[in-house]
Amino acid sequence: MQHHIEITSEKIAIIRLGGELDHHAARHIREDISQAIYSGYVQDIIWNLESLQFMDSAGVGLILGRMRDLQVHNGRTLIIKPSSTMEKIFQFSGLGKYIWHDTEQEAIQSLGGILHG
Amino acid sequence: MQHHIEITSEKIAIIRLGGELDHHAARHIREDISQAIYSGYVQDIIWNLESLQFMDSAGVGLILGRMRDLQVHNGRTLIIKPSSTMEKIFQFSGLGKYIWHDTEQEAIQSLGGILHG
Amino acid sequence: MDNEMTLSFMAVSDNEALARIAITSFLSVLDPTIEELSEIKTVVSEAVTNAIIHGYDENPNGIVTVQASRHGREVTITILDQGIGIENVTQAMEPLYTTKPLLERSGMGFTIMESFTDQLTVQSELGKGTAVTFKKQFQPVQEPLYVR
Amino acid sequence: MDNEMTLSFMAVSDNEALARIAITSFLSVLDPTIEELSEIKTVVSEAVTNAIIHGYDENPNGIVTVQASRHGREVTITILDQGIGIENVTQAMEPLYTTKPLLERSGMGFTIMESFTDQLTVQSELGKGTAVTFKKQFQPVQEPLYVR
Ligand SMILES: Nc1ncnc2c1ncn2[C@@H]1O[C@H](COP(=O)(O)OP(=O)(O)O)[C@@H](O)[C@H]1O
Ligand SMILES: Nc1ncnc2c1ncn2[C@@H]1O[C@H](COP(=O)(O)OP(=O)(O)O)[C@@H](O)[C@H]1O
Repeated sequence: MQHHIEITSEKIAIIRLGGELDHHAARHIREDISQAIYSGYVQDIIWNLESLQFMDSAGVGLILGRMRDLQVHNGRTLIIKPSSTMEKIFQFSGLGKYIWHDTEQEAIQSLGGILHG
Repeated sequence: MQHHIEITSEKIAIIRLGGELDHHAARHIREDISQAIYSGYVQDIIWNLESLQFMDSAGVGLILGRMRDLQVHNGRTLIIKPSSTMEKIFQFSGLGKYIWHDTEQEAIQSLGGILHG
Repeated sequence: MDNEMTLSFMAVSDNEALARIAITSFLSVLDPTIEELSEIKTVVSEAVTNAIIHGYDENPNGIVTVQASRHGREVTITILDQGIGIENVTQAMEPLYTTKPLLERSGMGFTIMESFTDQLTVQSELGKGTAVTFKKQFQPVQEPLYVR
Repeated sequence: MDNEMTLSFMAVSDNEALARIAITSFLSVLDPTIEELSEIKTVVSEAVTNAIIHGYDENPNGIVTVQASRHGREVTITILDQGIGIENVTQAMEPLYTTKPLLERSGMGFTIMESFTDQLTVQSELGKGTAVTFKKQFQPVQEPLYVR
């Protein structure tokens, strides 16, 4: 699977996931993302799932785990563009309230960040 | 798999194959193609394999079978744009000499047809 | 039975994708909706992952088996392991219950499997292994002309 | 053994695609070239088709089995049936030899299997069935710095 992390000057990490996010893949990307958070450059996270082909409960574990990482500095989490199956999975898991039906830029704005471009 | 048959005014059938051509698929398209030949509207065949993702020896059987159908009126066969694996399969099977490294239009021209467009 | 397949593989996490892809191909003749397909892939992925990480604790010598059969538009899939088994199935099936929080398991596997299938059965015996079976009826491709 | 899978299915021609797709997924960790992958898919397709149409005469109750194992970059694949078997394997392997010309078989299956693999073994017994085993060494993804 592919992941791409972009960090704005307001310490918002935009994590774009692509491919298939299962237990196998989650294990491989967890470290990368945690490191960015612990390095102190990240305050909030926007998960952009637009290019994600598949996700099972490993995705829930990955996002919950990073919410825990963010807790130390009260960081916020937004999930944008999940497929309808992914949305159901998030609903079951109590993550439904973090889903925003918005573009990346609107999500950045709602976190108080500044638009790029 | 997909197939699309276009017949020019010079009775050249251009057969464009897409998807995966195995024994399962060959069985399904054989009838359609044979019918066009026996209806008398087809003299020569150009097999355009550009969009074919996969082919095994069922493709050899399909093309040899239609060459037999064409024999009654000395019809000719050209094969264009096979992948390199397909090209090897045709070479093994003695069909290498029917492969033309040409566009559809050049193949039509070489059979004495008139260019469209 | 219209079609039947059995796929077995070593308990390595690469094979989670193999299981999903085999099921996708097995179901393709039904022309499922994107939603139906992604739900069933999720279910298979949950059960296969559980067999690998819970059943065998990722010991690659463990063998996971996926059996699928299709009768018309009804599909039955069983995922089997001969791993450690589950002591208390009722508890295991509770939302958020997990014995591997350190692996960042969410405890949502069984909840997802139940929600995305028509029927789910879990048979397990400590030290013997676990079998998870589910059934799913796929919707007809064309809507009937008159519905009532 | 780094990975191992066994896939069994009914002798219906839809399953030719299933066998190819499972092998493709099984090999994906090797990052094969397009050429290597399409050749191995062709070989699997030939052997599976033969099991279905020659071994079982398309009787769907026949079961075809595909076994694959990987050790480093060496892959061994066996395709098995418990069908009619082959009386004379040497003759069957001759180019253009086919017992089903009416199905438009070209008789090129075994020639393709031999050409696209490093090693091919055919074991068959009349009335018992046929096992076709082949080995293939996949090329390293990166060329070694010093070759000599
Ligand atoms: N195949 C299995 N073998 C042994 N234990 C299992 C198996 N499947 C599930 N379990 C047990 O059931 C619990 C709940 O499973 P599940 O709801 O899928 O959540 P998760 O996989 O996130 O832990 C697991 O934590 C594990 O203790
Ligand atoms: N699994 C099998 N069971 C029984 N006979 C087989 C099997 N595989 C091959 N054969 C025999 O060997 C012949 C040659 O096979 P092959 O070279 O693949 O050509 P083709 O499939 O086009 O006939 C077949 O026509 C058949 O008689």
